[in-house]
Amino acid sequence: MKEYFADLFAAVTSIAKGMGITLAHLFTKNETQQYLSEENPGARWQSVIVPEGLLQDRSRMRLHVKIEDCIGCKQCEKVCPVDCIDITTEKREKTDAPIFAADGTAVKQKVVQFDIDMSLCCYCSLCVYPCPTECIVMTPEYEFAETVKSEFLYRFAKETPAPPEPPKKETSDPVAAGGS
Amino acid sequence: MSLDAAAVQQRIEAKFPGKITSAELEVTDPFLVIDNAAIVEVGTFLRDEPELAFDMLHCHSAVDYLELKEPEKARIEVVLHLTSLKHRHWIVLKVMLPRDNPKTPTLENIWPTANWHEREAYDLFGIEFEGHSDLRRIFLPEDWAGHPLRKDWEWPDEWHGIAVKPDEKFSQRAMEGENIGVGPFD
Amino acid sequence: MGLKRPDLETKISNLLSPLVVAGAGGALVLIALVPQLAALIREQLQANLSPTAAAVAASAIGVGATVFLVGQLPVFLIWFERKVAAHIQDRLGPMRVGWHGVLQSFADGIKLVFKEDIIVNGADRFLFKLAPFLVLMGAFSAFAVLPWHTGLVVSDLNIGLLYVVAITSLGSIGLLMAGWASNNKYALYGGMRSAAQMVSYEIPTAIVILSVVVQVGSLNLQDVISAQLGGFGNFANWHIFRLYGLNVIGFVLFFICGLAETNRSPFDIPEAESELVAGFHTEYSGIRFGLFFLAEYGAMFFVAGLTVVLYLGGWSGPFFEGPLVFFIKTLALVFVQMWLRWTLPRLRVDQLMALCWKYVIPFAFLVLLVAALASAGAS
Amino acid sequence: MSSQTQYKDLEPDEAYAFKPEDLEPDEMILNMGPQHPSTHGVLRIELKTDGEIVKDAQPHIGYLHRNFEKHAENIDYQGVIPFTDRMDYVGSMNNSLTYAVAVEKLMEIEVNERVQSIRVITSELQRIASHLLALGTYGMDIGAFTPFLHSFREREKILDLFEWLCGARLLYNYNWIGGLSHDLPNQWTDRAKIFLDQFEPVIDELDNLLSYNKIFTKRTADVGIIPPERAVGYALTGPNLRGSGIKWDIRKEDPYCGYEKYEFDVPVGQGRYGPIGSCWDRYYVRVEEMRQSVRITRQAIEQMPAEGDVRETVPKRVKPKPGEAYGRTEAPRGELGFYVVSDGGLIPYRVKGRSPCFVAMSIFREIAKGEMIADMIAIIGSLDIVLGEIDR
Repeated sequence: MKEYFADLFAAVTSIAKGMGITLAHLFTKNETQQYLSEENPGARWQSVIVPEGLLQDRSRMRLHVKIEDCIGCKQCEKVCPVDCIDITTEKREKTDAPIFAADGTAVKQKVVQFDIDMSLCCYCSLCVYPCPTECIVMTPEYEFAETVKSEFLYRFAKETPAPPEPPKKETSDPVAAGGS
Repeated sequence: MSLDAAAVQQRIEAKFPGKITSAELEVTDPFLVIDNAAIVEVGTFLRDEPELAFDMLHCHSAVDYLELKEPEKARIEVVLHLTSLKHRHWIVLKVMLPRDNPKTPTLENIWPTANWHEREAYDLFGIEFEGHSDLRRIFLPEDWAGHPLRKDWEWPDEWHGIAVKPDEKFSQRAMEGENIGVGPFD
Repeated sequence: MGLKRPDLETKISNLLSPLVVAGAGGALVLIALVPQLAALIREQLQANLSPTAAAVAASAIGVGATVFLVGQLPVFLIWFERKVAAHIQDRLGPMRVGWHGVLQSFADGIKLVFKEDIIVNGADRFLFKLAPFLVLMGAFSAFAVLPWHTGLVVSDLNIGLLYVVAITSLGSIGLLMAGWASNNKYALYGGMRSAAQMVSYEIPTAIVILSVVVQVGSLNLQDVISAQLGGFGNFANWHIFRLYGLNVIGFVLFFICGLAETNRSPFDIPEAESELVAGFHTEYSGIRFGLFFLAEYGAMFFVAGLTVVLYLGGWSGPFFEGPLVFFIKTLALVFVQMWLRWTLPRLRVDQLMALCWKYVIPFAFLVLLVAALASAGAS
Repeated sequence: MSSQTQYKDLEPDEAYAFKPEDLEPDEMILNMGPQHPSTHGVLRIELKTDGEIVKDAQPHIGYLHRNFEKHAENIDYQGVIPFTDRMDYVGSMNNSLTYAVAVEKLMEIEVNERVQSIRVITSELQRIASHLLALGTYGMDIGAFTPFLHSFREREKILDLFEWLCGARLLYNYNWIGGLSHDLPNQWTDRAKIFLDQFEPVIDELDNLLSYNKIFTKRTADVGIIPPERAVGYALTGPNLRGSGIKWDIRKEDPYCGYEKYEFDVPVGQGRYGPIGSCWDRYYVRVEEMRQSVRITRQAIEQMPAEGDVRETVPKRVKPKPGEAYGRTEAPRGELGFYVVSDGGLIPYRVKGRSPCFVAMSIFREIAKGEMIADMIAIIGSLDIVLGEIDR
C-alpha cells in the first residue's frame, strides 16, 4: 500500500517537474535559425559558440581548382581514396612561352583534363594537403544540389579533349559566388 | 595478478603439452599459435582456470594469407584476442587453417559472442565452424557467390540483375554527353 | 546571394495571412456575439415562418454553424500544436506559409486533398473507406450537445451525457475497422490496442461523469452548467471547487481519461510512431488520413470542452460570460493536452491498463462514493 | 576453393528465420525493419509474436554492408581514415583515433603531448555528442520527443566546435597517423570551456525531464536485463557492460593518449529503479559518462602544453614493417579495436574493425525473448547501436 502511494507521488512530482521544464522552454529564445530569412540572408549558420565569421574558416564543403596554378603533378589523383579526380596532362613544348604558377613554380605539363566527380567525393580533404602549388582547395560553399548526376562532374581544365559537347556545367568560382 | 604471454604459454604447455605449435613473444602483440584440434580444450582451460580467467573474447578476426610466392605457406589464420576482466591481462591466440576447405571447431559454447563473429568469418572467408548452431551468412545476401575477403576473390558479374562490378569511369560516360540521373531508377 | 524562394509564393502568403489573422479575430468576435446573433435569427425565423418550419430552420442553422466551426477548429489547432511543440523544443516551427506559418495547415490540407488516394492490395475496400468517416462522425457528432451558452446548443438533449458516452465510443469501432481493413500487421496492432484502450477507459470516464451527475441530479449539460452558476465571483460554484476538494481528483481523472479516449500522448499507443510506425493509419494517405487527423483534433477539443462543462463552469466566468469564455477555457485545456504530449514519454500497453485498473478506477469510485454520500446527505 | 561467380536462386521465404509452418496457432511473424522509425538505421528484426508478447526475435543485419575491410585492403594507410570515419558516423573522431592508435602501435610512433591532449579533448567532446544523440533518440523511442531536440541543440554546438577545428561537421578525417590534420585555432579552448560551462546544467535538466520521469523509469527499468556474466560472455563493452555493474573501461585499463593523467570515475549501473543491468542502467551510465567527459575535457584543456607541432610525427610515407597490431580505445559505444596486419607494403594487408555495436547486437536475441513489442524499441535504443558500425 505504501509502495502504491509512493509510486503515485513519484509519478506526480516527476511529471510536474518535467512540465515545469518544458513550460520554461516555451518562453526561452529559439535556437534554430530560419534558413534564408530577412534576419539571416546569407544562408549561413550563425553559431552561438563559435565567434562570428570563424566557423567557416576551415570548412570543406566543395572542391575547387585554380587551374592556372596546376602543374599537373597528379599527387591529388593518387591520394584520393575514392578515385574521384581524373587528370590528363600533355607535355608542353619547349618552345612554348614559359608559364608560372602563383607561387613561382614553372608549369611544365599542360593539363588538358582535370575532372572532379563531386558525386563521388568523400570530402576527406586528403587531396588538398599534398598539392605543391595549393591550387586544389576546399571551399565553404555547400549549396550545389543538382537534379542530374552528370552535373556533378566538374571540369576544371580550360582545354578539354576533342570528344563531343562537354556538359554545360559552369565551373564558376565558388569562392566568389558563395563566400560572401 | 596479470600474466604476460610467456607465462600464459607456460601454463598451456604444462596442461596441454605440444598443443602450442609456435609462439611469437618478441613482437608488438605477442601471440601463441594453437593446434586447430585442441582449440576448444585450450579455450575452455583459458576461460575456467582461475589464474588465467580469460572470460572475454573481445576480438575474433580471420586473415587470409595467399602467399603466391610460397604456396606451401598459404593459410587462413583465425585470430582470437582474449581479455581477462578479472586479472586485467590479455593474450592473442591464432589458429592456422588450410586455405582449401578450412574447418575449425566453434567456440560459441565457450564465449557466446563467438556466435556472430564466426558467422562473419564464415560469410567473408568461408571458414566452416563445426558445431556452430546457426552458421548462415550474416552481412551478405544468403545467395551471394564467394567470400569477398579471400584475397583471390573475384567480382561476380551481376547479382539478380544488379551490376556488381565498379561502374566504368563515370567521368568518361558524362564526358560522352550521357545524362546520368540521380538514384537507381534514372 | 539573394532569396531563392519563388517570390509569388511569398506574395500570396503575405496577402493571405492578414486575411487569416483577421478572420480568426473576426471568428472570436463572432463567437462572443453568437448569443445575440442567435436570438436575432430565432426572432426573424419565428416572425416569418410557421413554428415547425422555424424550429427546423433554427436547428439546421445551428448544425451548419457548428459543423463549420468544428471543421475549422482542427486546422487552427494543428497549427497551434506545431507552434507549441516547436517553442517547447526551442524551435521556430512553421514560419514560411503566411505570418508565422498560420497558413501552413491550409497548405497541408490542400496537399492532402490532392494526394493520390491509395488503397493497398488486399485491403477490405469497403471497411477501409468507411473507417475514417466513422471516426470523424464519432468525434464530430458529440459536438451536438456541447452547450456554448444558455439555449445555444444544437440539440438540448435531456440525456446529453449519456449521448456523449455513447457517441464517442463510435470512434473506437472506426479505429478497429481501420486497423483490420488495412491488411497490415502494424495497423492491426494499432487497431487492437485502441480498442483495448478505449474499452478500458470508458469505465472510469463513465464513473467520473456519474459522480458529476449525482451532484447535479441531471444528465442535461445545460443543467450541469446552471448548477455551477453564481457564488463568489461567479466561479466559486464551479464543480472543481466543490465536494471537499475531491472534485479536483475527479477533474484530473476525467482529464486523463479524455487523453486516453482521444489517443493523445502519453496514451497514444494505438499510433505509437516509434513502435507501430503509424498504428491504425499506417496505410492511409491523402484525404482519408486527413480525416483521421481532423477527428483527432476535433475530439481533443471536444474532450477539453466537456471537461470545462463538467468541472470549470462552462461559459460562466468571473468577469464576463458567454461562448468566448467557454472557448478560451477549452483552448487552455487543449494547450495543457499539448504541453503534456511534448513532455511525457509513452506508456506501454500493459502499464496503460495497470494505470486504468489500479489507479484511475479506484479513485473514480472514491469520488463517486463521496459524491453520492454528499448528495444523499443534502437531500 | 576457387571463388564462385554465380549466385544461386533462393526460395522467397529463405530470408526468414521463422517458418510459418512452425508457428503455434496464436503466433504471428512481424517484420520490424529494415525501414522502421526506431531501428536506428536499416536493422531488420524478425519477431515471433503472441499478441503483444515477443516469443522470439531474430535480428538480420547487413543492409548497410560496404565491406570496409575490403576497401582498406586496396588503399594506402592514410586513405583508410575517411572510411573508418564512416563506420560509426556519430563517433567519427574516436574511430579515426583508434585506427591511428593501431597504426602508430604498428609503426612504433610516439606522438607528442599536445597531440595527445587534443586527441583526448576531441574524443571526449565526441563522446558527449554521441551520447547526446543516443539519449535523445532513446527518449524519442520511448515517446518523449522534446529531449531529443534539446540534446540535439547541445550536440550542434559541439559540431560547430569541430567544424571550426577541422572543417567538417560529421566525418572529420582529423586524427592522422602520427598526428592531427589541424592545430587548434585561437580561442578554441576558451570557447570549448564556455560550452562545457553551459552544458553541465543541461545534463541536470535532461535528468529531470527524462531520466527520473516515472513513465520513463517504468518503461525502461525492468526491461532488457543483461546479467553481468552474460554481458562478459557476449563481450559487451562500454556503457552496455558498465550498465551491468562491471567496472571496465579501456581508458583506465589500457590507457592510450595519456588518459592515465586525468582524474575521472567510471560510472556503473546501480540498479536504482529495478534489477541491475536494465535498459535504464545502461541509459544512465551514458548520462553519467557525459559528466565525466566534461571533467576530463576540462582537465585536458588545463594540462595541454601551449607549444607543439601537431604534425611533428606524421610520417612522410606510411610504410610499416611486416607485423600486426591491435589498437583499442574506448569509443562512445564501447571498445573499438582495429587489428591491422602489414606485409611491409604501402597498403594494409588486412584491417579488421572490432565494432562494439556488432557485439552488442548479438545479445539482442537473448534479452528480447519474453518482452513486449514496445520493449524491443527500448532494448535496441538502450544498446545504442549504429548500423554503420554493425554492418561496416
